[in-house]
Amino acid sequence: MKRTLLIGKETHDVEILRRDGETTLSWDGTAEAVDILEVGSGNWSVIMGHKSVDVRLDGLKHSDPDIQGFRATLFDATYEFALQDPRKALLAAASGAAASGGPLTAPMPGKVVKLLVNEGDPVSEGQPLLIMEAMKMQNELRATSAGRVSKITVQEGATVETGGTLMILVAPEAD
Amino acid sequence: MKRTLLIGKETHDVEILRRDGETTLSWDGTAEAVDILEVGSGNWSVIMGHKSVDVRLDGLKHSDPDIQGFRATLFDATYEFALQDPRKALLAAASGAAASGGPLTAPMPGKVVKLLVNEGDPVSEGQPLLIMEAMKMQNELRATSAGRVSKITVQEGATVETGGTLMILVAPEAD
Amino acid sequence: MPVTKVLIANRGEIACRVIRTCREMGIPTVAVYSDADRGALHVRMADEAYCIGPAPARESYLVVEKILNAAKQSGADAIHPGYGFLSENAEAAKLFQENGITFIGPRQESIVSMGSKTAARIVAIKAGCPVVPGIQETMSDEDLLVEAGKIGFPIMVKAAMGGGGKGMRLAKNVEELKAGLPRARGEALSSFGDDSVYIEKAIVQPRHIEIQIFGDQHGNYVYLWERECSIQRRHQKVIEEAPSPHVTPEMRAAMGEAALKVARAVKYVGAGTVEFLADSERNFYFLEMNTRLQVEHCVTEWITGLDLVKWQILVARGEKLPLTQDQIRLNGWAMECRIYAEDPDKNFMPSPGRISFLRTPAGPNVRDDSGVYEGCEVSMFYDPMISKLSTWGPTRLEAIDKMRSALGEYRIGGIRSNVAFHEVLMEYEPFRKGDLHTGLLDKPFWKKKEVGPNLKFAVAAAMVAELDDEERRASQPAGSSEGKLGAWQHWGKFNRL
Amino acid sequence: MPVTKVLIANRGEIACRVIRTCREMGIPTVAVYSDADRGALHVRMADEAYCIGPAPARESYLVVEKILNAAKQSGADAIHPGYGFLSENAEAAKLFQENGITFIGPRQESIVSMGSKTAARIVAIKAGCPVVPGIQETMSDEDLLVEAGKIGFPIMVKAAMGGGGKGMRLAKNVEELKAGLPRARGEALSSFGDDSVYIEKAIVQPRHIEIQIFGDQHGNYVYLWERECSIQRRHQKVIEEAPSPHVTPEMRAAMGEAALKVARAVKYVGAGTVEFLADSERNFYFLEMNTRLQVEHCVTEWITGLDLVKWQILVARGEKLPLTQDQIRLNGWAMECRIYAEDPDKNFMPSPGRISFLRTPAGPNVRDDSGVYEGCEVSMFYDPMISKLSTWGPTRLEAIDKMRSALGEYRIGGIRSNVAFHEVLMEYEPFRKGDLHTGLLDKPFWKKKEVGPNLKFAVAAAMVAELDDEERRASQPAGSSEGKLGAWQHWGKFNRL
Repeated sequence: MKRTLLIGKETHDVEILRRDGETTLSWDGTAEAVDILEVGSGNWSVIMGHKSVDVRLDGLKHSDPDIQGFRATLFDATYEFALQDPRKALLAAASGAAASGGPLTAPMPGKVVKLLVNEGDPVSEGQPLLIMEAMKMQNELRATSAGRVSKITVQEGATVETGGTLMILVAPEAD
Repeated sequence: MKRTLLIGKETHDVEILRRDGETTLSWDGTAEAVDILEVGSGNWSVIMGHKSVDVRLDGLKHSDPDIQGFRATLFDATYEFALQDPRKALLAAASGAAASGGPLTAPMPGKVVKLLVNEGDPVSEGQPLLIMEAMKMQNELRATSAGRVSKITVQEGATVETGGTLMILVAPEAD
Repeated sequence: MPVTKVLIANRGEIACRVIRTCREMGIPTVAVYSDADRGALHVRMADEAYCIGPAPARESYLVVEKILNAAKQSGADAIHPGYGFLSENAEAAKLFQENGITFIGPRQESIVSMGSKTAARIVAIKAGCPVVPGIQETMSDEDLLVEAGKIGFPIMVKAAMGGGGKGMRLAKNVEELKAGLPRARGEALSSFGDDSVYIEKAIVQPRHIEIQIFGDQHGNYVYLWERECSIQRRHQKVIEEAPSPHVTPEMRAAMGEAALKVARAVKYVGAGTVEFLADSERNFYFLEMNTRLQVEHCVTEWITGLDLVKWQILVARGEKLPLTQDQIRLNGWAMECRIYAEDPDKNFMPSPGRISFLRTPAGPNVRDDSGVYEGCEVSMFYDPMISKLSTWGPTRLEAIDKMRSALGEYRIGGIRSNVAFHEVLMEYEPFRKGDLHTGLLDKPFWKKKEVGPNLKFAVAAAMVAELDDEERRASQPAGSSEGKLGAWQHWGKFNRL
Repeated sequence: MPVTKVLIANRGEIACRVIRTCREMGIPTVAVYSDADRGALHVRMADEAYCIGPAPARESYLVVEKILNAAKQSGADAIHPGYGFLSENAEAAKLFQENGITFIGPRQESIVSMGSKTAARIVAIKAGCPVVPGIQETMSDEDLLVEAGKIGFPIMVKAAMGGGGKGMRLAKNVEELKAGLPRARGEALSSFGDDSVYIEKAIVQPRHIEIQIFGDQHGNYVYLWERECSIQRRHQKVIEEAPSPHVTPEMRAAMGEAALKVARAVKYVGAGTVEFLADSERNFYFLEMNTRLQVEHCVTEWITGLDLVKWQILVARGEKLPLTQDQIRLNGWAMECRIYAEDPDKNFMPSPGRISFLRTPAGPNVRDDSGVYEGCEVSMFYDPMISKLSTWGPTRLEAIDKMRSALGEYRIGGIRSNVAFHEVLMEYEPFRKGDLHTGLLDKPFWKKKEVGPNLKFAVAAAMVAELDDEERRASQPAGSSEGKLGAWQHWGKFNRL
């Protein structure tokens, strides 16, 4: 099975082969035998070259449904990465780059306490857009890039679920 | 749902009713509302009359397949009991009492270190029958009632699995 | 006053903490719970449980009459308020006492004196305890802006009825003060039901150091040394330790005596904390007094070997303090990390949800005080703190290394947590050196580790998980959900198609 | 001698225990494992792992060459033997040292002197330490019967190379001695590879009290007070505590000095335990010396605040003992319960199998040292001890009440354990009073609680579980295994039909 590993801004070609009870991991073409055991749902004991690492895997939703995200908790660190089927990546590339801008969605369930922008407002990167309250804390949601508020879909006081659309942003060049 | 509760030498008639989101437990005819929540596979939070008890349930194999055994771990104690469908109990009773005596089976996987009786020997209650070794400890298996050794099905040095037959005992009156 | 059955008017880890001590003392416990908390750990642990209404705290945990009714119905003769909720509500304390129920906390007069942070400043000044320059009362936004000009910036805005950093804002200039006031008032209102705020001069790079005190009904007082809680984020304590690396024996004695002056001034009974700001010259200023058990009491328990909840119960029963000042030990060093359901990679956004997997650290000198369990829901209605991990060592660095190792053992699935953030902090040189101040975390030092020597191992596991998944699906008829589904149920939401 | 990478030549909880201290000290660890232990906790926790052969210990953990090869291959420059296995194998210690690998344990000469229990008696006598009357050497069954007659019954049979109660038998008369000798030899052979036994006069209602000692390479010695381990079953320690309720300050000093006499006589380096039997008049007799870390070292760690594994590593590195005798603290009281996979209702028969559910106690002053995890297999090949639960309190009764409460929180599914047995013990009046002796458990006091006030709650849960099960089956087509199967998988073996 081949996958493209996406981590931060890096990508790697990874491949896993299981044959006659032996498992081999190939990393950018370099193959290594791996002794891997699922020691509980989502928990893995991985031994490679006698190095032993205990891995807790949790799935992460990726904005692209063809990409599977993972959070891996190890003793020394927590890593987040994603795996993409290289065939599907080719298809996605062929269909053109994704449109910039997009919806601002609620990262958690909570209440919209205050809207800090109006429809039509231009916004700069990092500008606070609205304040949500959850778990007794008020949290500012900020713009991740410069653009313009095309539509606001919630009112102050509204309760929203995780992933609920709060407003639609468009990239500056879309104006 | 009706069941006969078997605990030690006692039996009780118990019934559980679930209707309109309300659950009622009836114990020998006395009914009481019960608020019960599964807080994890096999783990239950039970509130009755505002008393709160956290119950860990593990299933136990009963020699009669129509009886479901349970071990319940609570904060204050551990209970073992069994539930029997009263209809099946009637059927069982109609088919006559079980034969006395029976096989002596291995209570754990291990090695037969020494046989202490021979085929044909009469045995008294509590008499050691053989020594098994498991987990670095030697354990004596004893007769649970008086009888006679009808057949020995293992040899010294043999490795046996849990439930494996070691010897057949017959009740004295069967002689 | 008898304490033969205790109702805990709280939830989460502190309710579980109190239940444990009651159990050991042979005292039955009564839990109260909102509709959202039927399956909460404190309900499972208590001997009795009473539902007190809907999920919002304002309709359940904060409703004094409902708590009182549960106490009466259950026959509880004492109420432990924990921290937050009703713990510093003098009206509640009064009502309980009037109904013959012991409030395991200070006298209502002490709560009133210290409950208003502005009134508390006046008490401290009169008692001869140094305070931070600032105003003595609450006022309108307009008046605050005028007063701020007189005191001089930077200015700290604080909720008059507050605590725990809620409703607190630093303003470096007039503009920030104007912008911060409504938000501080908003948080104050939603957290404490009162939007009064006051202002103080902000100390530059202050250290937050507090003294744990105890008083009994016979006029005896002791202080159980200090805790340093300078590691804060958004004015919320994140890491606490005892003792403080900043405090010398002389400073410790001076702070302890200053704290007892305040305690004596309000005839304090029970567990209380006198909070100070200290500067780099080891000057210290009274900040406020918390008239309750603190979240971070664990580190004091580690270094003294005492059970502070047990002491609270003994004192509430009318017993004398078990030890005198010269019998209190100070032994080694303790660290506490607050484990929050929040995402350090997304500006510490709260992360409520179901805890699909949970393994907590164990072994020598590790203590986990948790309010959750594998399979439970972390509700958006309450505080995101799910647990407190504390460690002990003979020296500060040994306690830190123990903590680093214990954090490495922590595994939480289903929600995000700040465990990895704490791990990085334990390796952060200014922290290890003990050069602490409340702004230490303002400087961005936290960055997700993107690549590292063990990444390959994690990817290998993920690849095999994907391969298993693919083979399973290939071997089954379309639409079937048999096979290893059970073991994979928490993966459900990541199905591709 | 450098200790920069440690191979742990053991498994289970003690391997995990050693790994934790190494981690905190920043020392990488190497695990070894048999085929049966690929998924064991120590393999998951270590930084490196080497397979050393088939499941039987004789073909893996006891094979010195395989351990040595793993050490060489991994570049480990030190080996920690834990307890059991190679920990008291002088040949192994010698071989490691000859290969330039530090053995974290005493010099091989000390192991040899103390390894033969008969030789150890002679050393103790020469050093001026009181011993139990008995023979000085091993002999044939016939000769032992003759000697037994001279010493007088009751007689204790012991494995010459033994420890941990394996191969030990009490004989009240000649018949019992004749019957017990072959069984003792059998156990001795299978546990230690040597069937030599010796005999001693059995002390009536003796108390087992032992002194933890430490020596360094510079001739310094300290004793870390005593532990009482009188609560035994089949000569296996079940509960240990520190200090001992039987020991007065004078007796403590006398025992400590007697223990150091033995330690000095063999120029002891590292952690060791000198075991004594004490009678009701507080006479004490040397029993044997264990030249390794003991299972029950945790209770000593609780009352002294020291990390004995860390001390072992410091001493192995050639450092001096970090403290002198007058700097060693004795603080409060600690209890330890050994949690075994065994069935108290079936004569404590071992209960290997898969741990389908596991929740361990937490909170203040509770320590769980585990070698297992939820989902792991408890193998029939090794010792049935799966964990050690220890608690601390300012007084003995507080430590006991803490333990009772912690045991109540323990939940183990899939296998049987002795947790409920310990719970009953914590409420057993002779135990609570401290009237201990090694025969306390011979008198049957343990009985399964068949009915109790909370039985109804358990039955309610079981009824709803059955009802859910029935409704699920009724709503599904025959042969289908969909639905809640995953959640119910551990119920599979209890299906009726």
